[in-house]
Amino acid sequence: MRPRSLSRHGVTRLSTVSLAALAVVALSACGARVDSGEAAPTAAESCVDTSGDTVKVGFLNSLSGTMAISEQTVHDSLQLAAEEINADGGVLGKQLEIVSEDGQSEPTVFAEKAGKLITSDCVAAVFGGWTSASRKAMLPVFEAQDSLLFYPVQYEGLESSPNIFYTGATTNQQIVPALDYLAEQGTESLFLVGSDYVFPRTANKIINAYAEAHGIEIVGEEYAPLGHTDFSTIVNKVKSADADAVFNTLNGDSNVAFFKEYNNAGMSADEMPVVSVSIAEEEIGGIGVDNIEGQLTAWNYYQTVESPANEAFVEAFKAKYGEDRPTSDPMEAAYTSLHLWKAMVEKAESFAVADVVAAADGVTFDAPEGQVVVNGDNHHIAKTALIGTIGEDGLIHTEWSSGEPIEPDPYLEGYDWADGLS
Amino acid sequence: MTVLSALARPGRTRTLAAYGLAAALLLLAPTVLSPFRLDLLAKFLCLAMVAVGIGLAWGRGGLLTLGQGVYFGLGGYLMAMHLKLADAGPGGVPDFMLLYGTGQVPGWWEPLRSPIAAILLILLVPAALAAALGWAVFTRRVRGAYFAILSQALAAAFTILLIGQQQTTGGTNGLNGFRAFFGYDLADPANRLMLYFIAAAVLLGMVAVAHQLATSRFGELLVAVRDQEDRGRFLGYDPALVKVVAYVVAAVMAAIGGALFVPIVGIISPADVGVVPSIGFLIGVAIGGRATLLGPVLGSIAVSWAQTSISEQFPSGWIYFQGALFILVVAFLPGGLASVAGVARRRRTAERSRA
Amino acid sequence: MNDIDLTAADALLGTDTARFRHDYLEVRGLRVEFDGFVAVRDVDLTVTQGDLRFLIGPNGAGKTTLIDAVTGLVRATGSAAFGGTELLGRTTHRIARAGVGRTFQTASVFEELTVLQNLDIAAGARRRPLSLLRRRADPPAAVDQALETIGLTALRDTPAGVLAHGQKQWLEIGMLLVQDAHLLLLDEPVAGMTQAEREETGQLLRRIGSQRVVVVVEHDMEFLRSFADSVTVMHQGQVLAEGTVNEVQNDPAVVEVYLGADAASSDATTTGSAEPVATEGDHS
Amino acid sequence: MDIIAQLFAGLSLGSVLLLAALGLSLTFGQMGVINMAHGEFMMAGAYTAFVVQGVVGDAGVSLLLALPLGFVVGGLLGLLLEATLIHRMYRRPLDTLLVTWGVALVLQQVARDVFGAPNVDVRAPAWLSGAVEIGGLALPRTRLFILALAAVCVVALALALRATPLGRRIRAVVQNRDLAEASGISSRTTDRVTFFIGSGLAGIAGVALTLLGSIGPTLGTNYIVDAFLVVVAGGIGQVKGTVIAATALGLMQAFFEYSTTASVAKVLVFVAVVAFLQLRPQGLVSVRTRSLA
Repeated sequence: MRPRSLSRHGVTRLSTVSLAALAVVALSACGARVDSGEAAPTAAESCVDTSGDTVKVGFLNSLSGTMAISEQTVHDSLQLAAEEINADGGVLGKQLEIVSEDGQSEPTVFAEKAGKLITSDCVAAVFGGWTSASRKAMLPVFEAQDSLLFYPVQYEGLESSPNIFYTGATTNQQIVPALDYLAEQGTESLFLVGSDYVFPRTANKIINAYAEAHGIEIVGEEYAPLGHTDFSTIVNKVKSADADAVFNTLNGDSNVAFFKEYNNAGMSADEMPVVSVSIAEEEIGGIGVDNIEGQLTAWNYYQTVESPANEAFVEAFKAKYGEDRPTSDPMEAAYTSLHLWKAMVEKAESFAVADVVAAADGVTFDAPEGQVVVNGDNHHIAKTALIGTIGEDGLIHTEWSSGEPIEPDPYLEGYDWADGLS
Repeated sequence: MTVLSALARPGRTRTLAAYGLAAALLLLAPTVLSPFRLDLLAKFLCLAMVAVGIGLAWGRGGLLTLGQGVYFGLGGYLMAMHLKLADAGPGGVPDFMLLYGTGQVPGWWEPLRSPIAAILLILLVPAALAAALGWAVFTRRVRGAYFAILSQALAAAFTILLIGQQQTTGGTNGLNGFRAFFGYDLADPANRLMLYFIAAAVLLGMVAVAHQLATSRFGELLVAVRDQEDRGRFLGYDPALVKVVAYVVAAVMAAIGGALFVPIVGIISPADVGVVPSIGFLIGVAIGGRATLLGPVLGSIAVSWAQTSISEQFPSGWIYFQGALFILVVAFLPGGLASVAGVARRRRTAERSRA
Repeated sequence: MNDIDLTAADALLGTDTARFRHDYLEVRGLRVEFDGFVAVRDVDLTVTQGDLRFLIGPNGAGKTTLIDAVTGLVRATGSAAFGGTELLGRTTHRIARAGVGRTFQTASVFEELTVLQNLDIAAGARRRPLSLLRRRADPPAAVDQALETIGLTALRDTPAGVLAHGQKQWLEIGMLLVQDAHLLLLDEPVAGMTQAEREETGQLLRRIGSQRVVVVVEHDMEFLRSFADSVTVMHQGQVLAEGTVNEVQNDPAVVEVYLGADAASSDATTTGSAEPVATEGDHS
Repeated sequence: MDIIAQLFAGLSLGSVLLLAALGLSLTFGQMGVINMAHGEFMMAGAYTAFVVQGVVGDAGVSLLLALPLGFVVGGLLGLLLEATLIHRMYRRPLDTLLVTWGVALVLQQVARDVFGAPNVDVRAPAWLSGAVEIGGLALPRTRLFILALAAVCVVALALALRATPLGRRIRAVVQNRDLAEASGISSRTTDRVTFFIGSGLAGIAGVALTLLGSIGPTLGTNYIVDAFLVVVAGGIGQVKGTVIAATALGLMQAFFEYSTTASVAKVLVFVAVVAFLQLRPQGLVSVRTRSLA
């Protein structure tokens, strides 16, 4: 070839040709349109292989990035549950084979890895997710592929996907009982502090509606960007608002800065208690017991819960991961989720998603938090609400209990004051 | 064309061959990859589009932009907003607004109902922002590290804004759960294949545009202004204008990448557009060879692939790997892997001419 | 070593009789201040076409600052007009488009681009934006003439960065020629050159000076004696004396403040451009 | 009353930013680019405080010990970075930015692997708990301590730069590397000492931050963008610029946050810095040079 022919327009010409070729291919590859009435081919048939001695399940937690702090603990308790189940003969006689993926604390990665677990690894179910964003990102993937996700963290409600089981609390099992408790204690005014994202904003919307109906005054509502580290202004506002209590939906590192500032500004649990819904046992060490002792939390499980199931769980966990490792609500919910899936599969006598979902209603498990029951309509589970006080031992001690499991109500349909919230 | 000037550009034949090879590989990829892997490749192609723009702005123009996530995000969010509105149907309200918002579509969303307006806005909004910001900083001769830090702060501010406007932007959740792409069902494998081909064609088109810009007089001017800004000024050029053009082109390429990322990946969230992903865009460019034509594309795809496969094996391994890549490649191989090939080639040529 | 080609220079410069003696640089009351320190004060200077003007003075006299002010690099008050156009207050690239070109103490060329590309860019500031998006077909005639003039035709496809020191300075002068600058401000153009190169450069400058307005900042007294038509001496930011080489050399004030230090400053020139690139007024 | 409280909050935030940015501006001036690993040097300082407290036990003694030790740890990390990577790259400032980003990533992961992903706690000494009441205004003692610490660091740094021969050499390099080199000043020793001091200051900042916030692998990233903005707005080469910029940014954030929200305040501060750079592209205090680079 002479250099000339390659010289001036060679690249341009070739690129035109290749672009045209690709454009033709792209158009010829067109599939169904949503508005044409053609039926889109349904999602690929499930590739889950149940012919052998094992069945694959996926664990999808953030093992790197900012959420690794929390999600690693969930991952650990899932591993524990899998080991127990395998030691106990597996599920329907098949040993669990764990495929573990890292969500990297990014919703996009969660969506991608969920797709990988379902379509490449062909897992029978996936366990994991923490942030609302990660769950929202995975939801369409599970619905499109008609697969199952077990999500183990308390969240903001307003959701009930046929392909997700929610084993953490929805709002009427955590936030509403916490408000009931505060109202019982004679709280007349509240200050709301939260991180600037979905859960706190939705929670505070609910709290505002509740407060209005119950004559509680909301004297302030402040949001800090995720990762915010300077709380002097917000604490100044809290202090001068002089509320009866503070409702705290801050997330992660911000809690440390908030409580240090709160204490240093001379405020205490006696003066203005803080009710937190995102601080569990494993975060207390990082905040410093001195800074948070006596403050309140709302969950459905504490390491100090007294039950034979919990004693066994805590003992097994410490034996596997070390004496210094506490157990917490999300860890318990994750542990429970794997056992619940096993119970559903065994009730259905099938690993197929449709069979498992059909069998889910009424499945129970004697969980560390007490017996839990799956609600087949909304895929949540009935849980007992517990208000706890943080003790000087760094653990949380139950102060108040709803007494019996609360039926899940993710859309708060059973509460008059919540009309028009969603 | 004289023999002499042909010799001056020995890269031409190779460029052409590489381009043809890349096109052929992209065309054949669907025959060997599973649908899941093909979707991943399509996603990598979208990220590579950002890299093409960075190659031009940074490699050629010396503009170290640590905020390309902003333009990627603008393109992505505008596309996502359109898809959300289209899914909701005429006059409909996107699902997340019903859950978290007022249940009303805000006025500034409305123009995006029209597919044509959406495409225009995807191109124009990032271009306008880049032009305004570029003009403001470059005419004041803000450059080097100052520009890098400002662009990074822009990315930080952009994510804070996105997260804070949950009712209208989806907050940290971002926007996802799209059913259709301009009427085509996103669940249909044939349509996903179509999206892949669109991404491949757009990327090849961008590479051709970048090639034309880099080899044109503008490309020479860009290098000139990068190395000796004042000399350019004393020759009567306005360096700010030259830089703004490069910055705008890079921004538009990033925006197109973002816009295609949305239907392919099915989600866009603040975590895809902030400070960290913005710097992440640079690593592939640095590894492939920032000043070369195909280097940024290949580097970007390779890094994306490495991220996916390494993190599948060792979660924390990826962070060490990424950190090590930044350190080793940038410190010891500033020309990227392309410069290794270049050195080897020069050595071969030298041997041949000696023989 | 390639040589300067004066015939090509003539072709490039042309003999624009219409302009003859009409172009001149006129500086009036120029003053430059850095944070309270006055680097240049009350400078008046008139340079006409055909008068190859040398600007001398000890380090810190304000010579380079004066050029910086005229080319818009530093802010100044007063007036500096070229061909009837006021330059002060304009941006640098607009001053350049008004026909003002300059060189720097250290040769400032685009090192990654070839010699040809350097000259092509210099020739192109007035190109229409769209034409920039095309690849260069054949370089303009002026570029070929400039290549001949500065003796770099054979090296036209060599990256400028690998040129010898003297060649870079020639390339810079060539760029001013294709830029079609009518006022050339040259900052130490022969620093670091061999004796033979200086001689050739001097001849070229003399040829350019006959068709353009040229101001040369130079320390080398021998070079100055050989080629200067007239000399302006600066000292502490002010014009100390002005006239022919002889007049200036015999000016008692100059002898006192400047030529007394002649020995020291010609030492400096032999080591290249030793004048630091720092602020003249930086006493911090 | 509220205004005074906010004034204090702003000054206090300013002092935190100043501690984070002081060393950064020194290394920025010296190498011409921002060290992205500076935040991780702060993290190293914070973990130093954690380790020291684990060994010593008493919160007061360990804090006072951790300050100099944090300085040394941060400084040594900086020295190592300079000696292995930065010194090859003084002519490629923008590349340095990317290399130090890589270093930051690695250091974060190292911290995660060594100390675990969860945050750790450093107890504040009893004499720093609670607040000082002045006319109905409660000033947290930790905040007062950090204000004082920042002031001490600034004065010490300014004195060292002004009064010692080494300090004068550092200033020369920071203000104009080329000129300093031409005058034979820039020896490897000067570079190393500059980097040691700048990174050491990050270590001190890290120790101080244990009094305010979380101590975890990502501690540095929470502060680094703000610290960058301070340095960019303050300009290179003089402590004065950094002090003024840090105070101004702290006050702006506090007052914007009080009248709007924390998120909006952050965005407004960014807009203010961009607008400010329109007026002074080289920052608040810049040493004018005739250099063309």
